[in-house]
Amino acid sequence: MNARSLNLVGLGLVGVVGVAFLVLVPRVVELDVVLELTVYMIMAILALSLALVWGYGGILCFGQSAFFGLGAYTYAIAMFNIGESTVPLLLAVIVPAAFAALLGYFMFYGRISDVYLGVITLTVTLILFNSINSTAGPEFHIGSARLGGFNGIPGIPPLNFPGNKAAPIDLEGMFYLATAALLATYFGLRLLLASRFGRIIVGIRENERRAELLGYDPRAYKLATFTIGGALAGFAGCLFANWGNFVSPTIFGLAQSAQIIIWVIVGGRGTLIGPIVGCIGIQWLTTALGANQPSGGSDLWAKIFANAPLIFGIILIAFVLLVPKGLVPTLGDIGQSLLASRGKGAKRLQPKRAEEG
Amino acid sequence: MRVNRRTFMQGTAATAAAGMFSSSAVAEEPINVASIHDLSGGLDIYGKPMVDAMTLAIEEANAAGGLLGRPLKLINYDTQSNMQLYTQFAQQAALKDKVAVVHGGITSASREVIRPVLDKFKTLYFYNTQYEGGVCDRNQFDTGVTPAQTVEKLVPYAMKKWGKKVYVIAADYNYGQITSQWVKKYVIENGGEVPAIDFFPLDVTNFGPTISKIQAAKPDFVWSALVGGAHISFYRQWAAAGMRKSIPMASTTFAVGNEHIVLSPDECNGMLICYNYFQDLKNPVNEKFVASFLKRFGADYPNITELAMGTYQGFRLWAEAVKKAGSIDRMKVIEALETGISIDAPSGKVTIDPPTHHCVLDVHIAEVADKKLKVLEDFAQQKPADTAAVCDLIKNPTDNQQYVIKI
Amino acid sequence: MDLVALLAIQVLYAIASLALISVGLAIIFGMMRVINLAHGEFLMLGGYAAIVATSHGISIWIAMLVVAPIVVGLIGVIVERTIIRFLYGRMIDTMLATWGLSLFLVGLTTAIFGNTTVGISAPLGSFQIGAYRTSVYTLFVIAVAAVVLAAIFALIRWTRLGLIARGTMQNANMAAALGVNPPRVYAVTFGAGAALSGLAGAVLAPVSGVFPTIGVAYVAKSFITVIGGGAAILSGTVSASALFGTINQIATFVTTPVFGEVALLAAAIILIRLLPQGITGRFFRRGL
Amino acid sequence: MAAPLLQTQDLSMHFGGVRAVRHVNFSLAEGELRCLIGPNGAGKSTFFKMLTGQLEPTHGQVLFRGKDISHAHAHDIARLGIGIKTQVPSVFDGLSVRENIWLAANRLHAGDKTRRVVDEMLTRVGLTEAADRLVGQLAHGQRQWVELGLVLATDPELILLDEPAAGMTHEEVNKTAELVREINRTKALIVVEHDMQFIRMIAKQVTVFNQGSVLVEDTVDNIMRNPQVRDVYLGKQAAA
Repeated sequence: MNARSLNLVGLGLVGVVGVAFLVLVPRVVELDVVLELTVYMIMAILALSLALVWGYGGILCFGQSAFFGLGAYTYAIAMFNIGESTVPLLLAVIVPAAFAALLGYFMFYGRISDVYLGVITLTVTLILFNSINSTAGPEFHIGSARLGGFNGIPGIPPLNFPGNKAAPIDLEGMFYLATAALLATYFGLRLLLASRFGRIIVGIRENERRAELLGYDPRAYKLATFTIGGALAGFAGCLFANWGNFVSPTIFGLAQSAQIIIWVIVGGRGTLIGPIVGCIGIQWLTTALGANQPSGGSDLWAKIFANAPLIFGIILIAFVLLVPKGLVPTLGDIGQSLLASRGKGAKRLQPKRAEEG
Repeated sequence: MRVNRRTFMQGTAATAAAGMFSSSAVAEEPINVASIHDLSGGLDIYGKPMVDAMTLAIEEANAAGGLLGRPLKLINYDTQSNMQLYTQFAQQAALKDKVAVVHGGITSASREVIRPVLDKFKTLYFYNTQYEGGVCDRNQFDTGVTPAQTVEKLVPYAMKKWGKKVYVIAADYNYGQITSQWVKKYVIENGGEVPAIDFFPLDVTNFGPTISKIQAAKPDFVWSALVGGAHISFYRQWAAAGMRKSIPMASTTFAVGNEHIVLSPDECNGMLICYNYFQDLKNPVNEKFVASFLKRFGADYPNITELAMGTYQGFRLWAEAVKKAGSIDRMKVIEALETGISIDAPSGKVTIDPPTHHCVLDVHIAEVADKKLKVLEDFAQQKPADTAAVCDLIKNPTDNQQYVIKI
Repeated sequence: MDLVALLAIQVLYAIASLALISVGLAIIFGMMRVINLAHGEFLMLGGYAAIVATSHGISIWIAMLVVAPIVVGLIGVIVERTIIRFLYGRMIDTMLATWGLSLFLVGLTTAIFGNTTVGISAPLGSFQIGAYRTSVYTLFVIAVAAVVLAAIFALIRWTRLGLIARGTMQNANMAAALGVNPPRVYAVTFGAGAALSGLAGAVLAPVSGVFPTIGVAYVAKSFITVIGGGAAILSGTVSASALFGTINQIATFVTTPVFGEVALLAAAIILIRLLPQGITGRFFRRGL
Repeated sequence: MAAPLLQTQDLSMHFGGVRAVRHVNFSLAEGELRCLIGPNGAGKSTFFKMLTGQLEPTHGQVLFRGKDISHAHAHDIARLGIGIKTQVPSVFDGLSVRENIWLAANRLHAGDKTRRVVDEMLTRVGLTEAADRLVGQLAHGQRQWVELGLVLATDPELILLDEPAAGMTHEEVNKTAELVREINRTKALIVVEHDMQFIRMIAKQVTVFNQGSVLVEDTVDNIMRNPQVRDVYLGKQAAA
C-alpha cells in the first residue's frame, strides 16, 4: 500500500466514523452527553483553525481566541439587532475574517515574523479582552445590544432555519449542525491543503526564503491563510455563542488562547486530525477535573489532582519535552515502524509526508 | 429573636421522624444536590467557603437522618473560573445527575449563564451571593443581600459619622456599576454629594493615579465597591500613601472574600461594612454553628464569609421547603417556598419574600478591627425593596428576566 | 504645581516598576534568546518567598532584597537544568514549555498556599507634597530600580561575566569561542534573570499584593517591554520602560486605568510594527 | 553591442559600519557565463543577495534588462527571471523531492504539464529514484541537485550559482561542469566558485572581488597569471 492510498483509506475512515458519530450519538446517549459533545465539536473547529494557521501556515498565532471571540460577539450583537440568524451568522464569519485580514496585512506586509507574531497576536487579544471588559456601563451598546463588560451578553437567541425566525434550531439540531460543520471543515481543509494553494503554503512554512526566490509572495499567501483561519475561528465562535447562549470577555483571555495552543501541540502540529483529538481530549479532561470534586477535603494530593492549571502545565511541558511532534504523528511513527518490522523490509518504508493527516 | 412556632414544631417533628427511620434512610436512593462554584482560578477566594458551608449543611442534614427519609448526596462541581464550564456543569447537573436543586454561581455573569440552562431543563436554582438585585425568575431563589438592604443602611450611617462628600470607586462590571448608582442615590437623598465615580476592571493593580485624583477631590470619605484579589492592592497603596488616617472608607464588598485577613490591621482598621452575616454575631444559633464549622474545617479557618452563610441558609431554606412539601418535586418545592418559609439561621431569622423570591433578613453594620469584624449596629428584617419595585412573581409567575432597576 | 510633582513621581514609578519587572526577562532573552513565559510566576514566587520569610521573623528588608532573589534564582537554575536546556535553539518550543511551567507554578502555589495569604504592607510611611500625600515606598521602588540597573551596567561593563555577556549579545557563538563552558553560562544567566525577577516580585509585593495568579498581570507587560526594547539588555529595557511607562501613566491619569492599559498595548504594537527589532535594534545599536 | 542583461551601477551595501559591497559596476551580456571569485568575505554572497532582492542596496542600482530592480521584492525579481542556487542548499526539507520540484514548476505550469515538467526535471538532475524521499533525509550532494532542479524548473533567464561544486567529489564536479555548460546554451549564468579547476572547465571571463569591490575583470588565463589576484586570493589559498 503506498502513501497515497493509505491517505485515501484514512480519509474514508474519518468520513465513515464522522457520519456514524453524527447519526448515532443522539440515538444512543443521553441529552447531557449530546450537549457536551456539541461543545467539543465546536471547539474542534476552533482547533482546526489554528491547525491551519500554525500547523500548515507556520504562523505562530497566540491570539486565535481574538477571532473566536469576535465571531461570538458579532453574532450576539447582530442577533439582538436583527432577530433573524442568517445575516448574523454571515457577519460572524465576515467580521473576524476582515479583522484577521487587516491585522495580517499589518503584520505580514510589515515583515514581522516568528516570535514577534506571537507577541502581537497575544497583545491584540489582550487589548480586546481589556476593552470589552470595560464596557459594563449602560453607555456601551451597539444598537439594541448592550456589551455588558465583564458580565458579557447573556440570553443570545439561537440560530434559526434560514429565513424562518419562528423555527429556532433545538439542542439536538445544534449537535447535528456542529458535527456536520466540523466534518465539512475537516474535509474542506483537506481539499484546500491538497490544492495548489495548500501545497504552496506548506512550502512557505518549510522554507519561506526559497519560496520567495521561486517567485511566490509569502506575504500574500500568509495573509490568505491567516484570513481563512480567522473566518473559521469566527464561525466556531458563532456556534459557541449559540451553544451556551452567552458570551463574555473571558473568551478573549489568556487562558482561552493557551488552551487552543495546547490542543494543537498535544494533538500534533502539521496534521488536522491531531488538533481535533487534542481538543476533544483536553476538553474532556477539563470537564472531568471539574466534575466530582471532593468537598471539604484539605488533603494536599486531593488539591493537586483537582487542580486544572497544574495538570495542564505538566501536560504542556511533558509534550514539548517528550512528545514534541504531538500525539497523532508520534502514534503514526510508532505504527509505521511496527508495520515495517512486520514486513521485514519487504516493502520500502514510505516517507512520512509533511501534509499527512 | 422571634421563633416562628409553627416552623419550630415542624422542624422538631421532622427531625424526630427522620431519627426514627434513620436506619432505613441509608438504604434509600439519595437525593442529589449540586454545587457549582469556582474552586480554582481567580474567583476561588469566594467559592471555597461557599462549598465548605454547603458541605457542612449537607453533613448536618444527613446526620439528622436526611430529607424525607432519604440521604442527601452533594455533587460538587469546580468551574475553574471558566464560564464555559458553568454551562456544561449546569447541563450535567440537570440531565445526568438529575439533582433536586442546584446551588451555585458567584458572579452575576455566572448566574446568567446557569439560569437559562436550569430554566430550560426545569431544575430548581438557588443563587446565594449578594448581588446588584433585579433578577425575577420563578425557578430561582436569591438568598444574598441586595443594595437596598445594605447600601441604604450604611450610607447614612457613614455620612453621619464622617461627612457628606463621598468619592465612589467600584469594580467595572454589573455589580459595581449598579451598586455605585445606588450609593449615589442614597448619598443625594441624605443631602450629600458624589464628586466622582471611578470604575476599575477586575485585574487592575496600579491605583497610584487614582489615589492622586481622590486627594485632589478631597472627599469626606471613600466608598469602595472594589472586588477580587487584584483590587486588594488599592487598600495597600491607599494606606502606604498615608491616606487611611485622613480619609476613611466604607464598603459593601470589603471582607466578602478575605480582604481583612490578607491586609494588615494598619491597612484597613476602621473601615465600615454592612452585611447579613458576621462570624462574631452574638446569638446561640450562630455560636453553635461557628463551633461546628470550625470543628469540621479547622480552628484556623480564616473567616466564615457572608457568601458562605448565604449558601448555608440557601440550603436550609430549600430543605425546609422540601419537608413542608413532602416532596422534592420542583413545582411543589417552589410553592412551599412561596408560602414565605422561614428559618432560624445563624444570621437571624431569614424568610423568603414570595413576590421577589429574595429574602427578608437582618443586616448589621460592622467595623474592621484587627482582622476581626466588630458589629456596631443591627437592623432587623430588611426587605428586598429594590427588586420588589420591579418584580412580582405572584402576579406574573411567568416573568423571567433580570431587571435593570431605574434609580 | 504640587500635582505636577506628584504626577512626575508616578510616571517615574511606572517606569521603574516596568523596568524592574522586565529586566530579568530581558537578560534571559538578550543573552539566551529564550522567551520565558513563566516570568510572571517567577515574580509571583519572589513575592511569596518574601512573605514566607517575613512570617518566619526575618526582617522585611532582608526578606525582599536577599531571600527572594536567592530562592527564585535557585528555582531558575533548577528550571534551566530540568527543562530549558533541552530546548536551546527551539525558541517556540521554549515559549510553550515555559507557558506550561507558568500554569504549573500557578497550580502548585494555589495548592500549597491557597488563596488567603497574609500580605506584607509597605513600610516607610508617607510624605507630603503640597496638598498631596504619597508613599515613601514609591521612592524606594524607584531607587531599587536605579540600583539594579546601575549594578547590571557595572557588571556588564567591567567584569569577565559582562564580557561574555556582551559577546553573547552580539554573537551567540561568541561565548563558546571565548572558551567558556556554555552550559554553565546559560545556567548562571537563567538563574540571574530569575533572581532579578524574584527581587522585583518581592519589592512590588507590598504594593500590588501577592496571589497565585498575579503573574498574568505582569507577564504581558514585561514581555512587551522586552520585545519593544530589543536585544540590548540595559538600553532596551530602559528606553522601552520609559516610553511605555510614561504613556501608560499619563493615559491612566487623564482617562481611566483601562485606557492606560490599552494605550500601552497599542503603543507596543505600533512600535514593533515600525521597529521590528525593537528600539535598540534601530537606535543605540552598540548599547549594552 | 547589445544592451547588457544585467548591470549594476555604483552598487553598495553597508551593515552598520561594515561596508560589505562598495561601488560595484558590473555588467553581464545576454547568454554570458561569468565566474566570480574572491576570498571569503569579499562580498560575493552579499552581491548575490542584492541581485535577488534578499537585501536592499544602500546605494546604487541593479538593472535587469534595463529595468531598475534594486528595490523590488525577491519574489518579483524571481518572476522577472533571475534564479539563485545558494551556498548552503535552500530547499524544502520537510517535503519530498517531487514536491520540491513541483513547487517550482507550479509557478509556470498547471495540471498535467506540471507533472511532465517535474518528471523531466527529475531525470535531468538524476533524482528519479529518490523522488519520493524527504529532502531533509538526503545527502548533501543530492540536496545540491534538488536545489538546482528547483531553480531550473522555474525556467529563469539568469541563474546565479553560489559555489555549486563545494563539497563534491571529483566525478560530481565534472558532472556539474557539464550541466553548467549545458545550461549556458540557453541561459546566462553567474557562478561563484573557489575551485579554479572547475572555473577553467566552464568560464571564459572572470570577475575578482576583494573587500567589497571589483578588483579586476579578465579572461581565466590572464586572471591566473595576475599577481594582484594571486596575492589577495590564490596566495592566500596556497598558504592555507
